[in-house]
Amino acid sequence: MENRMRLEFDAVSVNESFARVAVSAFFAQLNPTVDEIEDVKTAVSEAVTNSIIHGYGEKEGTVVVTCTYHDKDSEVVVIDEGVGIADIEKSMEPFFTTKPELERSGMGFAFMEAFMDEVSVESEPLKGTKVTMKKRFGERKLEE
Amino acid sequence: MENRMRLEFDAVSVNESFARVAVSAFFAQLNPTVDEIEDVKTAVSEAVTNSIIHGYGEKEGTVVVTCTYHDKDSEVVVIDEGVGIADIEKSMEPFFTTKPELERSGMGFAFMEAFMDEVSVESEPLKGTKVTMKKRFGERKLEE
Amino acid sequence: MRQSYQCKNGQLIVEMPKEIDHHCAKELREDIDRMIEISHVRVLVFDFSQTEFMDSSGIGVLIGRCRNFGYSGGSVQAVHLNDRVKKIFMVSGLSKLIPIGTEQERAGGRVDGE
Amino acid sequence: MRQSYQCKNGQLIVEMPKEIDHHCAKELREDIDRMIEISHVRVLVFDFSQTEFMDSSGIGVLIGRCRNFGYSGGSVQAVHLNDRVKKIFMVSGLSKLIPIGTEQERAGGRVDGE
Ligand SMILES: Nc1ncnc2c1ncn2[C@@H]1O[C@H](COP(=O)(O)OP(=O)(O)O)[C@@H](O)[C@H]1O
Ligand SMILES: Nc1ncnc2c1ncn2[C@@H]1O[C@H](COP(=O)(O)OP(=O)(O)O)[C@@H](O)[C@H]1O
Repeated sequence: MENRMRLEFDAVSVNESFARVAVSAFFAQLNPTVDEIEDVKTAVSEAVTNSIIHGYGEKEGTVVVTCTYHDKDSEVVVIDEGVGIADIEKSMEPFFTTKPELERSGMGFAFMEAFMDEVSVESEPLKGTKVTMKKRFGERKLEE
Repeated sequence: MENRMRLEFDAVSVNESFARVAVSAFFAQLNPTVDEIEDVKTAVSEAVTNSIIHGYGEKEGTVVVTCTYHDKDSEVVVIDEGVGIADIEKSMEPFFTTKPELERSGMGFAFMEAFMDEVSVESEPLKGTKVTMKKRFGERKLEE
Repeated sequence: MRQSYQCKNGQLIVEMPKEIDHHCAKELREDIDRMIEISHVRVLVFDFSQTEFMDSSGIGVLIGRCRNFGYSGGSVQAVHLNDRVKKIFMVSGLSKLIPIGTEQERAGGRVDGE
Repeated sequence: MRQSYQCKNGQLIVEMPKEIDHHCAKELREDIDRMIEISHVRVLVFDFSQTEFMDSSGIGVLIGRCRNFGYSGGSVQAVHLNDRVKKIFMVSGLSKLIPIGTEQERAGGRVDGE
């Protein structure tokens, strides 16, 4: 089974929870475990929050989230057209943050990596950032 | 307060319930009553189902749902690029359906009109259909 | 999502799904018709105790079953509707076609209203 | 969404929100700091019994409070974590910084672990 959806919304913090719910409602079609769906929610929350805080610096902008699945293989892509990241490798180090004044923990990318199977980041300064995350949901018995 | 989102998904029936959840998660930001949110869910379900069944004839296609609000005024637009409607007025009559063989009740537009404050339909044969629905959520006390 | 059916005293009680929309309509329709065919009942009861959502696709399923079942002289009822499903019954006029079981009948477990 | 606070025996118990993310982080941070300032407590307890979701923004809030509160010689604890929040504590290493109250302490209503 295959399916896809694309979600576009204003880069405002109230939409962080909306994005989580929409993405988890979509992947609910795969009959995931609670833990699997919470993993995806957390990862989506990290990427969307980053676009809002870092990408757009809490100014106006649009965040795009696309979700697709093919059988049990899911993919989530989060895109912004914000400031971009100059040094992707450094930004992905745990505890690295450019906004300590906002009490950011620098754990965002670490969480995405911990909760998804694969995370890749493409970014260009002043162009924006694209985070691609993959997760394979476990095979489960069909509910009766 | 203002906000907007745009949702695009494959025209398959499994996405009907996904669309309902996504739309209601978005408008949950307005702190609506359960009844208000159920009204919107029903109306969205009708319009999305119509795009899938009638617009695309259960064949491939993409449905677009946009939601916006400005304070308590919400708007939902459902768009398909399907077969379109030749006689909009007739199609909006209660019990009118072109798919009686699918046991359609012909109540879809009647439900949209019953549950939303305003419904308008634009359509062109072979181009597609755009349904615009508005609802003003009641003023409620903030939860403590 | 398979439906649950209960057949006793000439009544077929169909437990309706959590969400009744176009997505589940076809399977639901076929399932109910198959059960009616094999169970030779004269009273058909739709039990909505699990149902949280229903749109006009559900109306289509109900009207269709009523029509078929009515032909063969059977009677139809709906029980355990929450407020939302009740509203859908009212707005659609379905409540004129299918009597809604009362609290008393529910409490007593009797749903055929006779 | 306002937080609930309880102050007794030198302990400040902060009831954490249902969802802890960037959206609520600023207000949560300011609220907790204000309460710490006015209540002169030496033990700070984060109560997660209502919390269903927390991401790394929540980690930032907790680390920040620990740091500030630690300076003034106070101790910090977390109680009533569901499995998800516990996982977040483990994965982030937060569990090394903030001791998690045990079942026994929860049952006895004692959360300061002394
Ligand atoms: N979408 C983005 N746009 C621009 N910069 C980003 C984006 N996402 C992450 N970054 C950069 O990477 C750093 C590390 O991100 P992350 O690990 O999520 O931690 P945090 O959000 O706590 O800073 C951020 O501080 C920021 O400099
Ligand atoms: N998106 C659409 N594209 C094409 N035709 C449509 C669309 N929506 C509605 N229609 C037409 O309008 C008729 C009435 O729609 P509706 O009131 O929803 O009832 P039903 O879906 O039960 O047929 C449909 O049978 C169809 O012919």
